[in-house]
Amino acid sequence: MLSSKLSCVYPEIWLFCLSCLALMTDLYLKRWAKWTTYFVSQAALVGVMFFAFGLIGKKPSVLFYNAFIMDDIAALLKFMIAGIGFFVCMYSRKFVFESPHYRGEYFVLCLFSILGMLVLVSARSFLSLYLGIELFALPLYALITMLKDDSIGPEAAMKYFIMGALASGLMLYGISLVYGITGSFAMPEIATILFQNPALHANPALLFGVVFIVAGFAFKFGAVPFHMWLPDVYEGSSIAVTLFLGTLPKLAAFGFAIRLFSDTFLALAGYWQGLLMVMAVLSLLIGNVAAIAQTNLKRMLGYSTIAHMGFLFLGLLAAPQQGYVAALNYIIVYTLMALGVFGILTALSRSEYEIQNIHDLKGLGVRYPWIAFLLMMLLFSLAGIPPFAGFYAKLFVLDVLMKAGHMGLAIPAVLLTVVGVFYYLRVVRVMFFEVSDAQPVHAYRIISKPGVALLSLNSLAILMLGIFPTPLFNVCSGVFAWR
Amino acid sequence: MKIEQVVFYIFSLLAILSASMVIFSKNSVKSALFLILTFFATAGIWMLLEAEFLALTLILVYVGAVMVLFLFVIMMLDVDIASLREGFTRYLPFGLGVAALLIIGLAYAVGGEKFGLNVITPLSIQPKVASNIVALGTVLFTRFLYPFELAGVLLLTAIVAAISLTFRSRSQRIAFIASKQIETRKEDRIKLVQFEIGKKNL
Amino acid sequence: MLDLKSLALATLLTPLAAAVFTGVLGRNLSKSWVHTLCIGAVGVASILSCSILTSLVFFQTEALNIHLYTWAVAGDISFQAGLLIDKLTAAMMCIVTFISFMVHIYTVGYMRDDAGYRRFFSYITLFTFGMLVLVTSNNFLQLFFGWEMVGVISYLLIGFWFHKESATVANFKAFIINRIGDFGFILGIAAIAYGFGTLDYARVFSQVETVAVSGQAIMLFNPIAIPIIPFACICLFIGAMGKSAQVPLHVWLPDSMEGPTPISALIHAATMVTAGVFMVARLSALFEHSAFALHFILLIGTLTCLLMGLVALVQNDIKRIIAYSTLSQLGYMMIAMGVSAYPIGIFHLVTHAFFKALLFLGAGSVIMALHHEQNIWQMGDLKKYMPITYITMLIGSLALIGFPPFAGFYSKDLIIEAVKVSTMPGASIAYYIALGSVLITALYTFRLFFVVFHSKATMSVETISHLCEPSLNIRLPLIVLALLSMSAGYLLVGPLLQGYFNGSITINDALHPGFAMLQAHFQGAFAMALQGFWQLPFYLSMAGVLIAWLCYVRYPQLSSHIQKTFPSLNKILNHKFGFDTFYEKIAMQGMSLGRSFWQQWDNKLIDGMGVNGTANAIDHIANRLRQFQTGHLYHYAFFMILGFLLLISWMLLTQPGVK
Amino acid sequence: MTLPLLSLLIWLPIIGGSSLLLFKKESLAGWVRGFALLIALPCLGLSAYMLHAFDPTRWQMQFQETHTWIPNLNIYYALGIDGFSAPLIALSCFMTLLVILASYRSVKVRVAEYLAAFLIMQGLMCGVFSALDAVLFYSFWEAMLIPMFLIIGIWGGANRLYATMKFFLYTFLGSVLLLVVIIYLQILARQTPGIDPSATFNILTYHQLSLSLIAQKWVFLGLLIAFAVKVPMWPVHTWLPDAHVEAPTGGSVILAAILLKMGGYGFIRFILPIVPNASQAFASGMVSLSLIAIVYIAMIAIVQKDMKKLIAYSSISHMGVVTLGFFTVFSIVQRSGSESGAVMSLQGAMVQMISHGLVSAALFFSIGILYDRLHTRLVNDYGGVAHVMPVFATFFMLFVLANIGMPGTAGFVGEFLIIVSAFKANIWYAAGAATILILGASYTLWMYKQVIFGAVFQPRISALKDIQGTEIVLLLLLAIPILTLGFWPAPLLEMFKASSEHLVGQILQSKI
Amino acid sequence: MIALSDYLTFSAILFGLGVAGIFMNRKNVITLLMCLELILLSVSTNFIAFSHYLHDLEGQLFVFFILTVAAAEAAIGLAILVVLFRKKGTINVDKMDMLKG
Repeated sequence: MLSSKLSCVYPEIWLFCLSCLALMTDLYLKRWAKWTTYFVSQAALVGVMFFAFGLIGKKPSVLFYNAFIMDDIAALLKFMIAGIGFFVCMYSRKFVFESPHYRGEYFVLCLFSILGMLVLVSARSFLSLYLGIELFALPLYALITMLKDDSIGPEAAMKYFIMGALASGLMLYGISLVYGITGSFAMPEIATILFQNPALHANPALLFGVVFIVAGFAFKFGAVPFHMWLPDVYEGSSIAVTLFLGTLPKLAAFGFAIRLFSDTFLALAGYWQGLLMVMAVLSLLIGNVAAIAQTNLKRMLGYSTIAHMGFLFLGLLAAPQQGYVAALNYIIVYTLMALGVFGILTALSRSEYEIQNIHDLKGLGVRYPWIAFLLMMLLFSLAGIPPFAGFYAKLFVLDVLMKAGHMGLAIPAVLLTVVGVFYYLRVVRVMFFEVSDAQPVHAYRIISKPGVALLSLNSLAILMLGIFPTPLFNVCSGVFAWR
Repeated sequence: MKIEQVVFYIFSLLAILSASMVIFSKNSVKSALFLILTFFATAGIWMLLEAEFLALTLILVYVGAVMVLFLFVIMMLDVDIASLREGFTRYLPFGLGVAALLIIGLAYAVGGEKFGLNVITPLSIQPKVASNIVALGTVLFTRFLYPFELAGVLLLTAIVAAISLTFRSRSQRIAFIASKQIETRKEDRIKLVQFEIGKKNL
Repeated sequence: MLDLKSLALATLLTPLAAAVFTGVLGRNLSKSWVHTLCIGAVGVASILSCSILTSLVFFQTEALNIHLYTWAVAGDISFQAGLLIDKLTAAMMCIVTFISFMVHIYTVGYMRDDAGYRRFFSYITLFTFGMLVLVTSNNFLQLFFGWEMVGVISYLLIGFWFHKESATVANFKAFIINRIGDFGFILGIAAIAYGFGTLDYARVFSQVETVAVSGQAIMLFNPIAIPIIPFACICLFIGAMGKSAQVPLHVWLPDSMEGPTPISALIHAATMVTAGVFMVARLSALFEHSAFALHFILLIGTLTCLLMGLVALVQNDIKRIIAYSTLSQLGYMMIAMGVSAYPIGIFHLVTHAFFKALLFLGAGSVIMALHHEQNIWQMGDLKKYMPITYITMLIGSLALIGFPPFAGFYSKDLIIEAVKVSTMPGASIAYYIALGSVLITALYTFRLFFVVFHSKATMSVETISHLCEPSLNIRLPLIVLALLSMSAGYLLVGPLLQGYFNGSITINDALHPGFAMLQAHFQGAFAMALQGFWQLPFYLSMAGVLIAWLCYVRYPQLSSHIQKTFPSLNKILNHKFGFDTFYEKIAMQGMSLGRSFWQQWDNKLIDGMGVNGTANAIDHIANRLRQFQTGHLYHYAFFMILGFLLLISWMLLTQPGVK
Repeated sequence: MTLPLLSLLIWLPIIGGSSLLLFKKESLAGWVRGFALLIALPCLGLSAYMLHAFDPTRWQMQFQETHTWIPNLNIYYALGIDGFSAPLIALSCFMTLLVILASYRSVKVRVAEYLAAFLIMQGLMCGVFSALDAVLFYSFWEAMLIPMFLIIGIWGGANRLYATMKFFLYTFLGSVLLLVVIIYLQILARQTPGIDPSATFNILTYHQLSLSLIAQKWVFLGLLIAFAVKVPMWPVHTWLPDAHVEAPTGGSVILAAILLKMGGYGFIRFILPIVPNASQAFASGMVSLSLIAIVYIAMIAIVQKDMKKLIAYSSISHMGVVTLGFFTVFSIVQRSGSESGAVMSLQGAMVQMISHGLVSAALFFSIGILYDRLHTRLVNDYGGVAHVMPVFATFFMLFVLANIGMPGTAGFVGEFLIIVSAFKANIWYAAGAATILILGASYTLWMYKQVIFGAVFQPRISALKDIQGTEIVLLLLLAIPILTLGFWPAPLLEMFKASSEHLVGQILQSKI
Repeated sequence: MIALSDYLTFSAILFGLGVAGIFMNRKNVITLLMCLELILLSVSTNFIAFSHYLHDLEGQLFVFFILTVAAAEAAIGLAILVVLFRKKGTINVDKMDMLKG
């Protein structure tokens, strides 16, 4: 029995062991260090995918005295995180290797961060949740500083660090208050106590606690008003790190959300739904509008992320069960889109000249029509235009939202989507319509054939998920079926 | 007024005052020292709460290690303190107002109405079955095994991260390599060129 | 003998086939092929028309009313294309095809050297087809088809010399003014469809009593409603005003003289412009039920008759004078319609077709001889050089002024008589105006005639040296038409007054006894001509001729003296009563209104403030939002805490349960 | 197993068009054109077969196809056409073929992408006209913006960046509310007893929903914005002139011929049958907007200097007649008490859509032919073209006449029917609509006069070559249906009859 | 007897000071790091107080981990600070505004 229960932790154990191995190989295999570290890392992620895939559809099992749970949502998210992580490493490999500031710890830190995400998504108590968050955040602080020679990287890292620490401080304060009221920081116990004692709900300390925790959670998603770090960090990081930052943490944060709202505070739905509502509307508004004024591509995508997180919140707040399904579908699709977009940008960038500004894509449509075409599909998908997956993800969210009677939220949401379309179109415009004339456009990296194939796979997946959205949706609803 | 209360008020007042000094002091070294004082005072309060192990850890680990690290960095970086002296006066009232609002809000939430003595009291005499350290240790290595392992990984991560950030490889360092100095030959340093007369060599 | 349907179809399709054939393949055919083909086709059509007329008149064939095919079925109305061949139609077909035939022949000479020779033939043959469609229609829709078709061809022909700016302006103007008429016409058709549920003549006429009695009305403004029949009649007549160039929609006709002269003769004198008259006669059953509409027609007709005659007095362009004369004569026809003497109106239409075509063709001959000089003051004393033209023009002019027993005499005299005996209120005024117009007609006709043919020659010697009679194919139509101008009235007045149009034109004798009275008083064509010499119109016209002789032959300085004596009158006449200015002003106003719609409303308000304004506002907000992102950590933290406080207060506000 | 005709019409061009993208070498352009024709021709054949096999006496949806698509939300891949949509599909296929033909001369760069965009768009257009599922409809509806956006943006004129963004955002803004309405109606359908719970996203299900007046009004406004922008109605028309002016010829043609018709189609497929009471309540307002469009826009057209802009404004004006036809039905029935007038009005509006599709396309092609030669669209840069391009001038004359509603051309039929039926509602409606006779003639003939007539002053005009080869075929292909429809519109009207009668029946039934 | 609320209020004030320190300090990044320590200290105090009054040892356990994490955070924070100083030559908060907008 133990072995079968232990198998639930295989992904984490495997990942940790191989990260240590990667650390070692980097240290001792001088000449082959780069490649071995890379392959060990990829092996680690493939292993996690393998183990996590095997765990999908199993009965949920709880380990380590309520500190760890492996259920379908955790397994799926782990599978996705590892899979996306795999692609992230592939996309960024060349860029990272060519960087003069490359250090062997790069992949190791990535793996540690992913380990933190895995811990986070299967946290069963606030303690493991907190440790997971810190484990996934700390390497990121370091990664942002890496691969850069300028002072922007450390600045971004410092901002992220201070803000992140502040956010986790807030969250900890909230956890302490919740602990004080319920006497526990194990999620199921808190949930039970809250369900059994409705009188507790009126306690202002509990309310403060919930708001503090939600603030910490919102920070991870970058929802307004806890969003200010996000554009800066996207811009300040090296493009490879932005690729990492723009994709994986969203999935992990979604696990956080499910643990928080579904597993712990379901009884307080009335509280946090209101909070999410405010944050969702503000995120949509500020994310979409502020993105318009950007000239820096990464920064613009940062703001667009904020807007997307607003849309995700609409799904989360709509209704406990179907809302989560729609939100999960949304976050998976979003992550795939972001992976594609940042992946293409990473693949095109060279260490001496990164793609930074929208302007840098000028004439891409002429020089790399296929890549530009893929990027265009992704951007249209991000904008929520059928037949791409982004639209159907939005459709599901809107459907749930309106079924829950939030017509007043749906209308501003779609109207702000129109605002959002503007800046995505602007990129398409630059790529295809603004013919590059005398102005020298920097030399893009020539993407290798397998690279193109991967990117195509990624982008066409978005198209296919749009034309056939049902399978993914079924997976998402299957994950929540047992609840 | 019982002695406990006197101790509590003294320590808490000390902690709050020194914490304010941490913020308002314009000299980083002083700030660090005030922070140490805050730690000491808080450790006292923790003692009152019968968390002896943690109080000691706070002093040993924090004051002994972390704060030393802080001071070390401050000294090492050789920051131009004068330039940092200018105050933060313009928006001070506004900022203070918001901070006060936050504190008042929190104080309201955790105030006497919900957490006063009439609501909740500690056991006056704790049965000292085991010491605080034993109790903590027992739980830590059984029920909290998983977090404990995670904490280990976390520290490893922190080490790896911190080193990889601050570590400068040899090529980046400015240092003598004696063996190379010795091994060097004059051909490596001086190149002899034949000038041809009557031609423009430049 | 072929049956009527086949004959009618053959009449229609022969010109169409020829026109399409020459139009499509014209460039590959030689000139002689083209004109042989077209003249042949129109000649055949002309003969067929005559045979239709013959079969109707002499063989007493039943009038034909058939459907050819269903154009469309919409709602409960079925729109069909069909043929209605009765005596009215047959008469019109004969006139159209015959005049067209003459003009075709004339064209061979007149357009000999024109680059657009083939195109011209294709157009006028197609025009013949269009006119035939118009007259043979058995429903309103097809009438409108023909109506618009001849309009388009008229447009194309006015602008035939499209390299001339004036020609393209003129045809544009003609089209637009006609469209104003069509605006009324189509509303009239809509009213008919509304009131009768069909557009078929026969079915409309059979229901007309019922509808008139039913009191169905069209609500204009809430209390004001107009019964359907008057409304429809007025609207349809507005269409007729456009096509028949009645005041105030007449302004296009003088300008249309920019087209080649043959088409001025064919389209803008003999056939197309009389379509309005034809329509009123065709729909007499309808108009008879609306005294109001008839009054309106009488009023418009009278105004046109008088005003346009006056304007003709001061024109200097030979074609324009004739054009204004046409306007005035159209006014006469409308007067006849207004007093319910439809057959007389049609009679004048027929005679007018002959002599006016003659006058135009004669004028064309003069113009050609003078190398496209149209100013009458640049002519003079042409009788010496162009005797045949001179004589035919004289015959035409005499016919025009109603000199007995020329064709114009019979028709015009009958019109004046009809107005005289009309019992309609206001008819007496119309009568006097019609009489006065006789004088004016004679005056301007002979002014033209004397100046061109009798006054001192003012041309250059070189021009004079080239002056000669035109070729045979120009002379031939002139002679034929001159003969007809002399004899047509005499020949036709008898059958006309003996009930030729019974069955195709409806007159309510009880209400409008005028025509019946004329019929009763008719004693034969010869007697009528003799009586003509003893009647007021004859003296008036003679007075006109005399004045013209005095002013332009005997004392040439007299006219300028008169002009100086009455400067304001002269000014008004020279400004053609200001109609053109009026339309120009409206056009200018419309343009500036359109410009302000475009620039002020569309560009500034909707686009500028609405669309781009929103975009700019969002952009502005975006830039303001950017400023919040200062890049300073303390601001970030501050906003974070502020946001936290906001969330807390939001919770406290929305969750009242929390204490 | 019957032939999935509609699916073929949708997917054949989409897949074919996408595969064109594989041949991007400029040297392959000839092959690519041939291949594109090879795709477009069977599509036209299929649509002709569809028209042939279509039973115009039935109002029910025909050639229905239903497959599960997103079962969780009851979204189906449901296709079907009735009398309204069948001719529009045929028109789409026809126009795409013409655009491909026209590209032989006018497009020289990125040929494969150009043709691919149009072929893909053809499939999407057929999808819009045949979708019975609201989400499917919306997907096609929105997806079509993408190729159009690229067409204007890549092959467009100097100011294309502004125009294409404006086009996209304008229409996108309109249609997002459509999405909200679709979802709202779907939720309502779920709550309504007696409605097939598996067809809640079906448009035909929406037709059966009963709604309170206030709900109807909101739904109406939501839908109105979507469709009014597309039509476009005053005052949300300002995107059209810009888009038309900047688009390449093919883009303008598709824009005018098909895209605008989608707005009109939306009115009859969504607004009228779903919210008849609200439509009735707003009918006079809609009629006013239509009349404003007819008069106001026509007056703007009069002062245009740019041919394309002029025709663009003319399109708006003519589409005003269409919306007038849609919204007079209520007062026609009220006034005359019979439904036949309303049926005529709807038939007229539909015919006007088809005929305007043909005529405006023909005009844009003609302007494109001029533009290909002189690279200017300004009226003043031309003059006397008839001297050097007589064949072209003849065709252009025909199209101009069709545009001003000359009897015997397609342009007349719709306007005539609508004026006649509007008369039954209110004399002023008819009078307002009839002003298009005067104003339309003014601007169109003015343009013709300036461009075609006059003397030749510029040497570059005397150097013009007359149309030949594909251009003649192209214009001939347009002239034939325009004339045929003018002289014999009965079959087309027959096509709309049953559906119009059914629609009138639907909208007269109160849904409250 | 000292009420639980007294402890909590004490830690709330400490927390408020820590937070205020972050957004009021405009000069020195090191002070920010110290403020973070203050916040964590206050949270720890909260946990210990609750733990004491709830007779539940787990609160103290949590503090144990907080202290661990705080040490790790401090290490990384200071490392970033060092890098920042190397690249930028200053640790002035005001100067950290390259990224904005």
